[in-house]
Amino acid sequence: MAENLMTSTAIVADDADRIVRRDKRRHLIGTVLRYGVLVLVGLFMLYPLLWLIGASFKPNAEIFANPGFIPDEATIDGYVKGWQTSTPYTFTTFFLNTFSIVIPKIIGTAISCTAVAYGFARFDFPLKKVLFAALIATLLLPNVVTRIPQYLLFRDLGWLDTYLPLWVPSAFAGDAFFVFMLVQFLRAIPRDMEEAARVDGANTFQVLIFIVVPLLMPALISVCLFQFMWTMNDFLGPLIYISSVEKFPVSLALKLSIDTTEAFEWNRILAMSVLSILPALVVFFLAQKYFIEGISTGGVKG
Amino acid sequence: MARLQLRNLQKSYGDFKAVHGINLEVEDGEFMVLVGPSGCAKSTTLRMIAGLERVTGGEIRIGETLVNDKAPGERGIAMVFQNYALYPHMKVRKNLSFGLRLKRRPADEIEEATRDVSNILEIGDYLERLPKQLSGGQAQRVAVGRALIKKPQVFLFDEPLSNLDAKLRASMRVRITDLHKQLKADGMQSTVVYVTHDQTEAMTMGDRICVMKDGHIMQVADPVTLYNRPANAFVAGFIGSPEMNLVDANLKGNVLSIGAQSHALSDQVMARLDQGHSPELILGVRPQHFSIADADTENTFEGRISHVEFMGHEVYLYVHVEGQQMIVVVSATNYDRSKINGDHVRLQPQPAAMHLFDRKSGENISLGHLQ
Amino acid sequence: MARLQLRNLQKSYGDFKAVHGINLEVEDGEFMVLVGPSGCAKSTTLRMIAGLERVTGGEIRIGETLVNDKAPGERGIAMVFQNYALYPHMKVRKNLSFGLRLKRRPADEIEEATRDVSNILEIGDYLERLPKQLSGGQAQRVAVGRALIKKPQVFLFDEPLSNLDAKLRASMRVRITDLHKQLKADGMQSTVVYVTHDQTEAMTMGDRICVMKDGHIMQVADPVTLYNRPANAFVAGFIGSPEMNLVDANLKGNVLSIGAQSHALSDQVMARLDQGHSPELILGVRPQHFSIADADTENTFEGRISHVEFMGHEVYLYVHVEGQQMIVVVSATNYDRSKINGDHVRLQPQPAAMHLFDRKSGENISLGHLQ
Amino acid sequence: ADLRMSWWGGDSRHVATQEALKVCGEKHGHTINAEFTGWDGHLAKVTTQIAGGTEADIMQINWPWLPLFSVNGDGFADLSQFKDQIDLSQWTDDQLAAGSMNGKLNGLPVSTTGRAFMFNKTTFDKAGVPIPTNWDELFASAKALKEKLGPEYYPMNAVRETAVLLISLYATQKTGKDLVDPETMQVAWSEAELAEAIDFYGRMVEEGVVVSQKDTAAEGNLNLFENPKWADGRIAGSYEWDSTYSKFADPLQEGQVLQAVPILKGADAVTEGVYRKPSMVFSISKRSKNPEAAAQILNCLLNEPEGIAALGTSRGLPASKVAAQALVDSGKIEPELASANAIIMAGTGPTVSPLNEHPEIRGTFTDTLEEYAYGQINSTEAAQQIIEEVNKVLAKF
Amino acid sequence: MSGDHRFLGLLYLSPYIIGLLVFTTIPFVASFYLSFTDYNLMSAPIFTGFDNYWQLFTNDRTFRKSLSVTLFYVFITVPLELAFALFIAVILNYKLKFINVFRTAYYVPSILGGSIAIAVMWRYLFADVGVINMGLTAIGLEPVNWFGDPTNALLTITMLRVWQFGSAMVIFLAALQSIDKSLYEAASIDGAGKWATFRHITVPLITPVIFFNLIMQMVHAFQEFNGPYIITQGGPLKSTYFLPLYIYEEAFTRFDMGYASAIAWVLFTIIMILTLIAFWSSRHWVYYAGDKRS
Ligand SMILES: Nc1ncnc2c1ncn2[C@@H]1O[C@H](COP(=O)(O)OP(=O)(O)OP(=O)(O)O)[C@@H](O)[C@H]1O
Ligand SMILES: Nc1ncnc2c1ncn2[C@@H]1O[C@H](COP(=O)(O)OP(=O)(O)OP(=O)(O)O)[C@@H](O)[C@H]1O
Ligand SMILES: [Mg+2]
Ligand SMILES: [Mg+2]
Repeated sequence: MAENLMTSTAIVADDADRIVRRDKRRHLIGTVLRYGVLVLVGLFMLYPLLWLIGASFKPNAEIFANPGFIPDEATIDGYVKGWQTSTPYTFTTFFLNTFSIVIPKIIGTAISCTAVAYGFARFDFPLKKVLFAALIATLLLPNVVTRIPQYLLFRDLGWLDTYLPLWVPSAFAGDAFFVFMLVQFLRAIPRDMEEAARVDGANTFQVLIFIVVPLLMPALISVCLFQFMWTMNDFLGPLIYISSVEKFPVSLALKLSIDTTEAFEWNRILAMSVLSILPALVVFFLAQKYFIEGISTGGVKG
Repeated sequence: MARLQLRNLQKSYGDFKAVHGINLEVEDGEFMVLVGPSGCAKSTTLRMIAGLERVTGGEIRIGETLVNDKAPGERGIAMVFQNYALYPHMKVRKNLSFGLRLKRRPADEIEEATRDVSNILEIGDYLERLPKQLSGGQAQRVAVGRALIKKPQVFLFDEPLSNLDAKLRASMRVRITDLHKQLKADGMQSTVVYVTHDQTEAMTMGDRICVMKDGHIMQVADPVTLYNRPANAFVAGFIGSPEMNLVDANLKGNVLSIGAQSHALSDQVMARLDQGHSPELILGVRPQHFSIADADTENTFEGRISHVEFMGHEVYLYVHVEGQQMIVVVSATNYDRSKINGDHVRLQPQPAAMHLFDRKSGENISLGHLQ
Repeated sequence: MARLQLRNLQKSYGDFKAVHGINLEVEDGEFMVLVGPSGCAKSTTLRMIAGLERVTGGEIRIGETLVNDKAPGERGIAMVFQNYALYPHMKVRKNLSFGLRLKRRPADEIEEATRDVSNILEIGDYLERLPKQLSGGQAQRVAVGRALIKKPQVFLFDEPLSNLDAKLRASMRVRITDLHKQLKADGMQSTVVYVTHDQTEAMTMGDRICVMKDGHIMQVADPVTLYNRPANAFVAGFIGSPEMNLVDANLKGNVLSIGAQSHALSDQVMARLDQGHSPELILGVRPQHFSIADADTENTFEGRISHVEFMGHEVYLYVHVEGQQMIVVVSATNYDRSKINGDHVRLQPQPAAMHLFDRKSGENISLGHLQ
Repeated sequence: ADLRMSWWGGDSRHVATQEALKVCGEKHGHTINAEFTGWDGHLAKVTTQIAGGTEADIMQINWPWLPLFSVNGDGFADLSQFKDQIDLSQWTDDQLAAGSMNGKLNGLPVSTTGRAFMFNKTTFDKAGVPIPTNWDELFASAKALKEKLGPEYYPMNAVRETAVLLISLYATQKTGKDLVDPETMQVAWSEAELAEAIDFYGRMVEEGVVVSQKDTAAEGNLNLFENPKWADGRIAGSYEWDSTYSKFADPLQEGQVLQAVPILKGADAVTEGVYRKPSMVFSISKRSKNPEAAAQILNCLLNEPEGIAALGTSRGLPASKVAAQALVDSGKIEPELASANAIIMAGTGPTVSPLNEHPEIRGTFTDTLEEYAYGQINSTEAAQQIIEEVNKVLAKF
Repeated sequence: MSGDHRFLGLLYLSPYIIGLLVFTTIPFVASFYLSFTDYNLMSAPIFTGFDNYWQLFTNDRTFRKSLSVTLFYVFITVPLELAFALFIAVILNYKLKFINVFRTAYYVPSILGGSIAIAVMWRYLFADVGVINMGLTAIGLEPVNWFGDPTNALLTITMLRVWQFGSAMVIFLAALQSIDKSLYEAASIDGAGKWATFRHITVPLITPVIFFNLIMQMVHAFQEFNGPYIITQGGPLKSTYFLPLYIYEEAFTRFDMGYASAIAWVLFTIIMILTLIAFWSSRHWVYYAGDKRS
């Protein structure tokens, strides 16, 4: 009897072992598969960046002759010369210029869009539907055709050749995209916490600052991220509104040398492209941890 | 200064009428308990008082001020939510002190208040945790703490203790009433509206109890009155544990018949009866007000035991009488263990504790004119 | 086939050890209740059984299978969550039937099961509502329904009734035990692990009760044993309502002294005492096991009433004895209304119901060798 | 006075022009704010500025833009009014006519450019084939290259614009006329003539002289100078602006030589049909507050030694006689560029109308040609369609 | 919130309302007016009534071709991109080692934006002897003429768009963060596998954001300019000549701003109608946890 029991326990233990091992194996296979797919697709995603970086170290003649990543004879010429530019200014100036557009723009966007989205998502008021429709409508018209009237408007405001046209409209929640995005996120967050804060004596503004903003953080971070990236890349806006070379942002300075009707120095341009992408990459890399640590609105566990 | 008045208060969700014009006055410093079955609109009423739910009709006054259109923060209230609603991104300490910080109280006052409250609620160890790192009961206590810390004019509690264990619940119960009394003694006449579905809480904490059903108020009275003189069958059945036995009965003269069994009412009972009542009644007797009688006793009900629950010092007998179930509580020491499932017993009600209700309206017709 | 075994089960959150290697066997078809104060790791234990929390150490077996690494859905369990965790975007009907639909059961079977469950839980009227349109109690019932509908091998309940009103809670209590019995009768030996902090639930529902404290198991026993023969002061204090009075006492010979008062223990009590116990003890007497004695009775404790709670058919007296508080329950009918706050009373404990615990270890030293 | 000047270009042009503005500004006592960008978007920028009345005083304007901005000649200041400031005698009448709209001198040609044939000498040498001097030799060389070196070798390249210009070249050589007849404002070629030219292009594709449109597209519409096939000599020739010689010569692999040759033609050609035009003009805004000052600066840039020296060849070989002479004298001109330019300047042919490069006309031409190349229509239909559409546009002028 | 003043919401909207009045309305109305004029940018616009629209609908082959390829493009790109972005976002939401690196890597294509590198790259990838075709040949398939064939060229542009799924992905990632973890627990106990959880819990709970991405991707696809502009220039045979390209060329190379405005307003109307349909349908499939209880 006792013997029986022993063996059966042994069998059970054996079983357990096997199951544990099987589960471990499955786990391993799953992990390998996951990483495999991630790396493979990731390479496809990264190919252009890698090529770009590689090419920026190639001498001009090699850039198009050799589609590989690794330069045959690496040179940092592109960076050195590119940084100097053909203007009296170096890229330092252009980067500083870019930041003096990006920073007010991001701050303005974050503040105004959050407030407006909060207004749309949490309040009832007259004309709400009309205003929301107007918001969406501004997204839908191709801006090619509003460019000239807008230019005339800013001309009359005396804002030409300043950075104002580039960021002031954003500071007035001009980027409907972001407002709409935050509205959608906000509507997905339950109101309980806000109600508790109201009872705690917070007015709607305090609720916004202390409750809504923290809960909205992952979305807000993406808004800032997008605004950063898109402003860094924006070429047409500065092209039209900024005439003085000393006020050029990086995006414009980058294309300064590209005259397709003439020969130009590819490696300088590529080198500067790499540098212009760098801030965006770094910012994204740093910001995305907030997506992991993002505050779950799930609240309390049981 | 913190009398709370509800006048013809109404609330509809679309077509669904959740609150049907209720009237309630809570005196300054009074501890009012709202009880009622699930879904009877206790929370809805409380949320309207808090200003979280728009009023469909009627008035809410705190002090003498009409607050219908005031923001929650301006009503001088604090509230404990049924589902906690802790701020998920703040540590417990910040959750507690948020209200005070909004009022820009000095740091040391906040510090002290936080310490006091966390001592009272035994959450001092969790001050640096996030809500998601708390157990259900711990979270609930933090929610209570968040209200206590503010010492408001009117406290609103929505089942604040439902997730605490018995021991803690008992001590919290005493603490909340003590706190209330202390505030009262300090001249800060804090009014309390307390929603619960717990008998014990309702009976022990409330100065008065408001029993609700389907968005109507059934009775408002102090605990003793409510227990001894329920205004209708609903209240009678709702208050008391185990619940009062309510069985259909017919009255002819002084003979009360339940199914095939009949029972002569004593003169004492007959004297209490309203005039002109219908013969179709409901008899109500609390489980504690039966005694188990010998086979030859008169005026008893005979039934069969279907289920026995052992409750420590008491035993609950579930007895089938003429197809209707009654519960009888007997002391464990008196309990004759030979009485088990299937046995027949005779139940003798105490005449003084018999209630009779009109079967249609549910009105209690046996209150007499004593009051 | 659904015996549940926990072997040296452990759980740490970072440095914080929530569960300290517990061992527990729940027999096939058994109804096991976990009780304990808030934060004692009841939920954590349950969540490990469910597979929602990774085990830090030890084993969980369901049937004979080691399930440590199995997905929750593969363990043959169903669970009711403390905070409901209803799917907010699904109507009640879909919430209920989600598990069955995942298993691709035929539509009419799902339809029928939903109807059955919603009848049992009285939620038929809300089938087309979203969770946020439900009251707290309604939501809780849906959560229970979602588990019931699956008829799993092991049911896990995390305080499923804590948000229900007394009446509904009582009927749900009976329904869940009935359901359990019925399943058992049908040969589907459903094992249940039920977390609660409600005395009544624990005592009436559990085949056995497991009392926990700070991640340790204090005692596992059936309700009667637990009530009558608590293994230690913690269990004694935890089980029973109002809680057992536990007062510090010293024993010299057969003379028990509490502060300045002394009390000679009867031989019957002395006979039960373990050998070689320390003189520093805790005396435990349940509130129901006192009687109020006349002034000239011997071997009583004298004290002053500090607070009186009227509880319907019972009255709770809070009595200060030598600076320690005791609660005494007297029947409302026996209660002499002249005894009010400030009055002095003499309390006489029933010798058979006296417990003595070691003050250091908390062990019950008065169990004798009867068992 | 305070002036502004805007232009597009690459690095060397930016450096040179800024320097020139500095010296000229100092010389005449003006300060000139330089506003320059790359090529991309410059048209949109200038357009917006002109629409908003905020354009610079001096503008570098692409020659084909003249009819866009100034149909009636009143889009820019009429430079003939500034005879006192500008020495117009440095340009030929032809050149001035090319810078005029509706008889008003809207822009001063900065340089003259034209399409020239360039061949990769190395490839031809490797195959032992002589560099072609007429169409027949070109066709013959295609066969020879493929035989000697492999089927992926082509002696010529023709996509989009280049294809259009090759067809135009053939038609002009055949008829002696430019696409636009300035008298009637109609297409000068008959349908048959144009169809024949298109067929000529068709034959080039068929016989492997040039890569077909579809195959070029398949390669990803690479610019020729980005194309590895050009870099390693598999495409061994093209028909490009003389001024872009370096752009095409630079990417070639070490040791390969690119050589510009006189314009190819057929036996029955009535003219060389050189496609020659001002590459760009300098214009003065009609809204300029100081047009005289602007004119002084213009003259300095184009005709005065300081400006000439500073600008050098950053905009190709100057059209201004004195400038051209000065640069030749100072030996600043690269020999290859000089020889390519010499071929263009020596070439004969009818005057080229700026309307050739009117976006709608060029667009119609390329689109129709694409349909032809994809076999959707035949050469007659294509010719018919082109003439019809182009006439429609010409009717507006 | 209830109890607050009726106009309080407008206070929060005030920046937007000011911006709308000052910066948006005028250009908007102006472009609408211009669509009824003949405006060559140099001289004042001349009012011509419905001429532009008449011309557009009766007599413009290019418009018809352009409209049809645009619609085709939108209808294949949007679902593809959304599905891809969501799929990757879910994978990248796992707590894996180095996940930061992967997230960044997957976002890279979006950072590159309209940069020249993209044009160059894309040509390398899809060229007749490019990486993709090499891959196809390696697994024994025929190489494809990606840019030369009209249909394929459209697909290639589509792939370029889908490849830049980063911004949609980031938005999905942010949304995934806000899902209550206990719902996943409940689902796992209900026996839901990965797919069922995704299908029945994840997707419904992020419908507000799916909806948002749907609208935005649709709008963006309708306004696609960069891809065809830098890679195919609208060709071959106008197979990638989307309306925005047409509008741009009308406005800035043919200088017919009136006509460009008319096309833009037609495009606007089309997107508007589709957006309205989407909003209307959203009532049936989008779940907002934060909306009022009724
Ligand atoms: N948004 C809503 N839409 C429709 N009905 C609702 C809504 N909110 C609540 N109800 C209904 O109103 C009634 C009252 O709900 P309430 O939450 O006040 O009940 P309660 O008394 O607090 O119940 P419990 O004790 O279960 O918490 C219930 O029937 C509930 O279903
Ligand atoms: N994620 C976590 N991180 C740190 N500590 C935790 C975490 N989750 C739970 N705890 C702690 O573990 C202990 C056990 O928690 P558990 O939720 O199991 O308690 P419980 O017995 O269910 O209590 P209650 O009756 O209040 O629900 C508590 O002290 C709790 O604070
Ligand atoms: Mg409620
Ligand atoms: Mg718990």
